[in-house]
Amino acid sequence: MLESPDNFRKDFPFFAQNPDLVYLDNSATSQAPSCVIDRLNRYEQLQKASPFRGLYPLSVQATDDYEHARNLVRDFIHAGSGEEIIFTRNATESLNLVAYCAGNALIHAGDEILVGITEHHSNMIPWQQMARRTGARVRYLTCSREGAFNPDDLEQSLTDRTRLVAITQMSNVFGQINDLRTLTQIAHRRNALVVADGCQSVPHIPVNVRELDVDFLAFSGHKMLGPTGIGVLYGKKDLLNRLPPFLTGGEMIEEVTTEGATWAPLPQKFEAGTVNTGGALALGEAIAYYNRVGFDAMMARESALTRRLMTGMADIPHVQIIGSPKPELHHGLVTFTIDGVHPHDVSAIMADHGIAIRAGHHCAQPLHAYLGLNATCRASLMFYNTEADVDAFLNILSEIRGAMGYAD
Amino acid sequence: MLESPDNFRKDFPFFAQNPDLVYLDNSATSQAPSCVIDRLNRYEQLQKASPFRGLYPLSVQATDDYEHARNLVRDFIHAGSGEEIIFTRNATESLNLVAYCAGNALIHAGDEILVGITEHHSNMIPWQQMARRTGARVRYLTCSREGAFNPDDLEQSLTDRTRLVAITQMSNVFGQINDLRTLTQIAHRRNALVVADGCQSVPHIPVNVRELDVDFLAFSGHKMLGPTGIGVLYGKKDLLNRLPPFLTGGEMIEEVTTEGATWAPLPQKFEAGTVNTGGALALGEAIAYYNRVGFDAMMARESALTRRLMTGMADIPHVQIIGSPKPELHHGLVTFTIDGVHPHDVSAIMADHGIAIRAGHHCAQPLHAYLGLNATCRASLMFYNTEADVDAFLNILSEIRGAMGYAD
Amino acid sequence: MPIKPFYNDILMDHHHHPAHKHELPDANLTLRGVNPSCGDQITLHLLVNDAGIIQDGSFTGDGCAISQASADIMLDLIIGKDQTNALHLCSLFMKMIRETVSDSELEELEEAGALQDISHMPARVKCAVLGWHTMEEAFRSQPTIH
Amino acid sequence: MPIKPFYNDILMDHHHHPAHKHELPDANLTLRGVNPSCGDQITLHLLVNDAGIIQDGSFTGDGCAISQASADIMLDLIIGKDQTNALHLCSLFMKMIRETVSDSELEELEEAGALQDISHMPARVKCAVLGWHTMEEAFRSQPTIH
Ligand SMILES: Cc1ncc(COP(=O)(O)O)c(C=O)c1O
Ligand SMILES: Cc1ncc(COP(=O)(O)O)c(C=O)c1O
Repeated sequence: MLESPDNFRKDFPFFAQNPDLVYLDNSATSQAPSCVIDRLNRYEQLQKASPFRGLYPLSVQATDDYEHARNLVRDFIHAGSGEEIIFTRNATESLNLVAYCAGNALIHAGDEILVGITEHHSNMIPWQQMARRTGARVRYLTCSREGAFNPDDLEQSLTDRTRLVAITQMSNVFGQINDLRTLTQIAHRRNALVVADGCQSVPHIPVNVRELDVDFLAFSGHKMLGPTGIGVLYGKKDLLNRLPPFLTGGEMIEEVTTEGATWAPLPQKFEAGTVNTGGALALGEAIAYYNRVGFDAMMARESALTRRLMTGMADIPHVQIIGSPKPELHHGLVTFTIDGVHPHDVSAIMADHGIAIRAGHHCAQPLHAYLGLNATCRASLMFYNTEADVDAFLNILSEIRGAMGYAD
Repeated sequence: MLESPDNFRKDFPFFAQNPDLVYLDNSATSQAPSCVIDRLNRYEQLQKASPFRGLYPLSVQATDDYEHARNLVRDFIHAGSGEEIIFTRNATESLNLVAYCAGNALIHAGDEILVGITEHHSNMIPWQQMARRTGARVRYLTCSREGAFNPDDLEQSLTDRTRLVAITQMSNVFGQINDLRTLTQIAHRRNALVVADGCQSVPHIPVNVRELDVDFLAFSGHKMLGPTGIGVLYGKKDLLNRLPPFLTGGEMIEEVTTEGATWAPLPQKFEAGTVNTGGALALGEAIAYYNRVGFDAMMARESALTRRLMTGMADIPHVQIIGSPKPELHHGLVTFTIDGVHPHDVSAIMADHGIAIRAGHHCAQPLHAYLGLNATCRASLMFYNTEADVDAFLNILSEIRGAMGYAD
Repeated sequence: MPIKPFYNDILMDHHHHPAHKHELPDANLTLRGVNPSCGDQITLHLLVNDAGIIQDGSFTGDGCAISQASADIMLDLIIGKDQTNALHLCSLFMKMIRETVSDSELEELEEAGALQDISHMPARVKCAVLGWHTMEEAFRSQPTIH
Repeated sequence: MPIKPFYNDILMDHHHHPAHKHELPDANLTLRGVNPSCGDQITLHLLVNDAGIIQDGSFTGDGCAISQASADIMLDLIIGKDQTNALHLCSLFMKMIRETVSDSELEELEEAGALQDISHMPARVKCAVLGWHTMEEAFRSQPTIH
């Protein structure tokens, strides 16, 4: 079913509410369709009860609904079991969970952790901190100027001490999809685990964790049509079982005495305290929306829009694209600079004309340093954007040097 | 302004939606008024943008609204500064944050942590785990059978090695308010920090952290008219500044290189990744609702209902109240057993008649062991409950032994 | 107006007069099971001979009417049977609770059929299966008895 | 249709032709300031004599038009003044950005008044104050210069 963009947009009250806004900051956070909000509401307003512990119907219902949402996530990324799906607050927490727990169980002094130079701070600082706690060492895997990882580079960067590779499936600066399957095969051959950051990929392409064979995958609900406050950690069951728990307290126990505690089985072991039921149910509904529309239709829209965007940008003098010049490698995410104009000024001028883009280091400061850049601009699309959005952006983009006092 | 209960109830669509339900599990989670849901909706559906990083108006607005919510929390508990208010996922995370971070910075091998025997698992297991990591030792502060802590007992339990006392302001089994101010004075005289669990107190009584002088206070939004997925950690500024960060990644940094990172100032230092803006705004609105209705009116309702409840219970044979027999010491929370009937059966029979109460160990298994109980029932009220709710509960309560085959 | 008895006669009877709730000093297979959602716990004591026949059995611990009655009924059923047979009954019981069973299967379960309704009370499923699950685990953890 | 210049002439001029953006080898007070929301950074170099007079100053680093122009304008203002005077101007500037200033105060700020509109652009406040804040910190961290 190929829906027209108008059909998509009517599902998102955001656009009717903000008719003069051109929202091109989707990589930061996406908008939510009304079905997602309705689900959030229905639980928080009409069906609120704590799951797991109550014996009354409303609590049983909350438990069932929560586990149903977990199963929707499981199927969306093709995990083998709901036990492999942990609800967290956001991808940052998911990655910290692995870094804190692996730091006791899997990584020891002298071990090496290989981190992509492309990584978002949330998939870099947790490893730096973990290395500090354990006496392990962080090394970096560099990429080409276009953002690609060379499998041979990985091969050569892995040593007998490398225990873990932390790498993104899609960089939030380049928009390029890494061939995680190949990279994971190489890492596994050398007995290194792979922690993948799916924040930017999961919202835009079908992801199959069993095919990729990654050991962990983290992503955030708010970037994939869900509300703020809910994220996911996928982990292979045997690995999650080997990890100690992260947060401890209510709901994640089997038995507690003054001496210590034993833990509940997966996935509860990693979900301490009252869970974000509303967030999980809403994320489940976001996935149901993805399933209804289908990635085919969404990706067709995103690639048409990306092509229009990048073709237009190529025609504007003094605009420099970061990463590949090929639209099909960008998945709606285009990072750029304008000669002589600081990204902050670009984004302020855009904002002044109702266009929301991002400027700064996009939480990837080491990548910017590696590229010799201090800051960049980023426009990021989603299937619900329109040709008019792209054209409005291009129109202002072509005026920016002028607005900053340049003659050409 | 003393509103009638009908006035309260019309603010809560939950009750119109569930006309046959008597909801007496408010200590587990409370219902949310429509203004809270509206605020959540408005952000998630119409104003969604990531705070902090965007230069466009919607992002600036989200930042302002998020900080406004923080200030509402600050004023609600009378903290000195917004820098002392950290938004977390729930109280469990708040307590884990302190336990993880203090475990590096403030507590060392050989130190002692004194934990109330009354504590919820979320204010007990994190300390057991931290003790394991650091080589510190957990000891317990016992209470009377009515749930009261004796200041002399605290005095005697503190040693020169005690660095921290973890104690609840209101037990979720006894409903009694501990005199935290006195206990904190004693602990501070011996140079021990106080981590208070405010989960049950903050929703029911005015709390002033500066008067209590506790060093940390944790509580959850979902128990105080807010949605699931948002919690709070209050910490004294100088202590929070001395702690290392907990979760690391986006938004909580000053500068990042491949070598390491420096941290943003408070409170951002402790809020890694995209924040739960919707949850924070909704919690802010819940507090605004508290402020509009006022604790005087709420507490008057709760104490009238508690009196009716406990007077009725005292008249039913074979019902045993846990804790004080005095209604004024229960703050709407009454834990009980029925001779010869297991709490699970009590709660199942209640559920069968549309009454939602809790049965089990209420995440306080060590307290139950200390009291020689395996499980108990708990009915918990909020100002929006009615006399009819209480009477329906009492009516079924008096029938339970009969339904379980007892002649009397 | 008094409310009607909450459980059927068979459950009430086993709950109030459990035949097998006692210690079993000569047990050679003992396992503790807990229901983490409420902290209820049961310890199952079995005396299994070299041929794998359950010669005697009992349970101790604390739990609701359903978990206690279910354990008592189970022991009625399995004492005198061999391990294989007991595990077969256990899988039938799980099937009855989680899905449905045929009439002939229901007949095999004898009094345990009194727990059929539990499939409509999802919150109580863990109670009903606690004893059975513990037996399963006990046999799995120690497949050969000496 | 071309859009109009985004910043006023004074800002544009200082942005495109900063008088003080260069190294200052004989500086005796140097501090780096960062704007964590975008990673922009400025390093302020000052030469302060024993009497506390700022004899010379410059800045290096990378930042948006506002942060760069603001730093350049600040240096125009404070070079030749003493520390106390510079801090006074700094507090006036912060007041202008965060609240309002009187006409006479605005006059004291000379060209820095061109940044008055920033108070309506909350996202840019950190840019506008970066240089000023760095100067404040520099003086605070090293109150006496040798
Ligand atoms: C006293 C007490 N402390 C801590 C908690 C944990 O709160 P949460 O589950 O929201 O993290 C609760 C509620 O479950 C509680 O009642
Ligand atoms: C690639 C990547 N990784 C991690 C994150 C962190 O996600 P969150 O802030 O939702 O935890 C983001 C988004 O900010 C991202 O783009």
